[in-house]
Amino acid sequence: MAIDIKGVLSPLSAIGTLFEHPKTLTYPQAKKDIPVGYRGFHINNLETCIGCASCEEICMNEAIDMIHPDIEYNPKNTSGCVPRIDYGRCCWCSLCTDVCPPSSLKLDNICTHAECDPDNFLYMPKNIKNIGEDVS
Amino acid sequence: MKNNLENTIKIFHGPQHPGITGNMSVELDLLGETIKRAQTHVGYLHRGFEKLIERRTVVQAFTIVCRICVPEPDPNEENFARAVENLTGLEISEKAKYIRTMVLEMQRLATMFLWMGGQAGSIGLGLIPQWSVCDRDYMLDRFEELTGGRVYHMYAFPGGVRRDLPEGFLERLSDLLDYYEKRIIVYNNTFFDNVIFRKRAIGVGVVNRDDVLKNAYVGQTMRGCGIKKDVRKDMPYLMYDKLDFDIPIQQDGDVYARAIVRRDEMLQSIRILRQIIKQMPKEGEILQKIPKHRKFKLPSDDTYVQTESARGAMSYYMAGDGSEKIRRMQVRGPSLVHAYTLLEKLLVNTELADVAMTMNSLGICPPEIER
Amino acid sequence: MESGFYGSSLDDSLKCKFEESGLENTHKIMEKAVNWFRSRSIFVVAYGTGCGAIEMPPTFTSRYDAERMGVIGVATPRQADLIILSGYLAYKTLRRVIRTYEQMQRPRYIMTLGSCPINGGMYWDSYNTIKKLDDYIPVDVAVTGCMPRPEAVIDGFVLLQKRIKNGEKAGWEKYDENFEFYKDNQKRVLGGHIDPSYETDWYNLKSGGKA
Amino acid sequence: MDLASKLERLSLELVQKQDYLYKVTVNLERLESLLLSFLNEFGYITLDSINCRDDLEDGFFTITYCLQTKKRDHIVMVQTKIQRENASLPTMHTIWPQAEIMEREMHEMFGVDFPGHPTLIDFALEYWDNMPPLRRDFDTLEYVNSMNPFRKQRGDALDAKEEMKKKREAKKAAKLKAEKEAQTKAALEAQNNPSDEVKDEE
Repeated sequence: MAIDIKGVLSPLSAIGTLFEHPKTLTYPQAKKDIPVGYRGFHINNLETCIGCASCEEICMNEAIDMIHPDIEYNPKNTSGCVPRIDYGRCCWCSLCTDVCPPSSLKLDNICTHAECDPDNFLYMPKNIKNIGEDVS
Repeated sequence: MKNNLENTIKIFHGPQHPGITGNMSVELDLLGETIKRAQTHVGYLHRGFEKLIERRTVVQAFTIVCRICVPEPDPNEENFARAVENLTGLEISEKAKYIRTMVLEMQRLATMFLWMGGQAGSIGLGLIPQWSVCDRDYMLDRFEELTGGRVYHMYAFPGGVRRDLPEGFLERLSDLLDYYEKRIIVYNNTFFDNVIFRKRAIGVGVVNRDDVLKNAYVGQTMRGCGIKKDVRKDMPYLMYDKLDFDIPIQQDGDVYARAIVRRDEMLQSIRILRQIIKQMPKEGEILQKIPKHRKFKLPSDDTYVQTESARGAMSYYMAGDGSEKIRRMQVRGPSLVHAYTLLEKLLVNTELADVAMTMNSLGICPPEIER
Repeated sequence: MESGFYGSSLDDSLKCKFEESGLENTHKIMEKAVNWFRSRSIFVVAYGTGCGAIEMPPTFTSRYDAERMGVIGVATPRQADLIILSGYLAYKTLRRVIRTYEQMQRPRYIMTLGSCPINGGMYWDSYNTIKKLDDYIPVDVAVTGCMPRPEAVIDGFVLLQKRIKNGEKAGWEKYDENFEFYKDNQKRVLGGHIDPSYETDWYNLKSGGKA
Repeated sequence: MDLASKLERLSLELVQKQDYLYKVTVNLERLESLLLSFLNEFGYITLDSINCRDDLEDGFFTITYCLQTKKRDHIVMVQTKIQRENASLPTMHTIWPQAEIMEREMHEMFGVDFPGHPTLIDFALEYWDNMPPLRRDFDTLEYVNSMNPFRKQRGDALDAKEEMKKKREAKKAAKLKAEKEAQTKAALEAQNNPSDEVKDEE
């Protein structure tokens, strides 16, 4: 029975990686920067939202509800409603942002949300003018 | 056959089992350690995709198709987009074709790394999954930049792709390919040449060469038996007829041969990606202008498209009926035949310990069997 | 149902003994210590019920390395503290999940990934998936996303650890208290084709008694 | 193409659909013999898939067999139509083993019967007692609503179109009111009797 010398010795080359820099991301402490354009959670600029419900119409998951906002919004808003998204339905396909006529609805690169109560996943999009700039 | 089943015990391999390639189960009749009969059970992941797609318009259905196979969503998107383009007669620009080809090859690499983790993990090599899943993650980082999604990209839209390349993307991809080339040498040393893997894999799960063509086995199962067929070469789509690559084959038809074919395909994918990076047009439309963005009307006609995924040919049958909705879309993934016709045959008279390894090497992906 | 020492708190008889000997503070400290240890060693059985199974390998391998936080995967439900249900559940899977969950030792926790177990998700109109998982088994932590990134999964772990450390009421206690409610829901949706509960005396099944 | 002339002898027409895709339509009686001659005479040894489409309006299922040669460089779709009621097809599992599982799936999803098929058992569904789900007259949303409640927190959702209409009407009313008020004011200035006018307005 021939011994496969190469097959025994070559896996030992893995020992060399002991001296490499670790590749682990220490997540809760150090966050990985997520690129601009990542399809994370929704943001909506209430100054330009026209309440047209295009997003509600295109969403195949019926994740979007139009409701009255409790803060000030665009006076030209035709229906007086703004979208609210059910994160028990959303699939982050970003079709709603593609069809938004004034491009007020966008996706941010914040994307983690854990909750104990499954009833708390109705998400009011943050009122943000541009990514990185908070209005409310 | 029935006489053999005397004194056997029944073991359910799955659905909750670390060695199974997804949420499915194999019912095994064991005599000692030897399998006397194997039966596949699926349905744990059935969502009724084909029903859901019938209820949605083309644009809405586009977001759902990538969920059909979780480890590699892009061949599904490509198939869907190409089927809609065939039906409506849309032509896509050269740049969009190049980008789609690039995405498909990137996805192939990412899937291969995940497969390597599963294959090594199934025989107890704990180090390789730690590495290869991490290496796959670097490709997912590139996907994040390009498409905005980590696993589900929803990128290949009928008529092109949804976004243009970000700035400096091709350079970063090129750097990653350099890294991968170095890594594959490391994997070669630690995994493919490893005496443990060779002893476990050589001569196990041998596919009969005569059955391959008739029973519609595809992908590495076919190429591991020495049959040189690849949809990318035989029925070229997108840019594959302008790219230079080989089809790696092996003759033995066992688990090891399939692993070596996969390793060689990774090298070929890197080669294709390098050519794409060189040839990528700078200018060009990425998404064809469709008169009304939300209204795609499919004629009452049908079509059948095939794409080479990382596990073999994946085909879609699509029919329209003159409205915005799709009359019928049927998915035929490579796993359907592999998980039933082939696996039930291959497992007989093998050992219990080889089940996970054989399943991994056939590239079985349960969500695409039952949709 | 007796929770014993392995429940969320030290068991009552032990508490009485401590109180008799005037050591309430020791008891409290011990309880805190147990909760702390428990939160730092979560054994996970990752049941890939859906798409989310694809984000399990990155979470548990070297890139995100959940083992840093004392979270480690195990093979069988009997060794596990936490079951991760990653994604939508078909009816056929729900039967197996209930069985798996009932095999786990107390304390046991459930974490769900993705939007689908919360309110149907993408498959809200599918004829073969569950829409509200917390009707059938108690969910401790739900992580949204489609699929949730490994970061989000780790956030879920952090939240769960916090809950365990604070000694909050966990899902398994709710399951024991409202056992009938959950069983009724399960029977309603699974149409009676359901395994007997795990507490059943399997050897005397025909005489139909509970153990 | 060679195949076209061969099929012409059988008085069948070969239609080219795409670059690598051809289609033959045949009626049910000749299906089995045609598939056999595809396998034995024309060299189409691979059965890639069997697809079924429900044409509810016309009352039949359209079945498509996709065949490939040894070279696998093109696909031929052999298409036939069967009645929706008591649908039945000849089984192909003796010729192509993979047809067994495809037919089992079709039996479950569409209710097509295959006489002589050995394992027409459950494929993906378990304890299913409704109509075969992929038939188009099966309403999945209705089924879901009868089985599974959704979350109730979303009850406050508004119909945006109604709201738009309401807002438009409110705007119109406001405009009218403003006009009328302006008129009243003018009238007020003209006459010196304000209180009666306002009451009339209301």
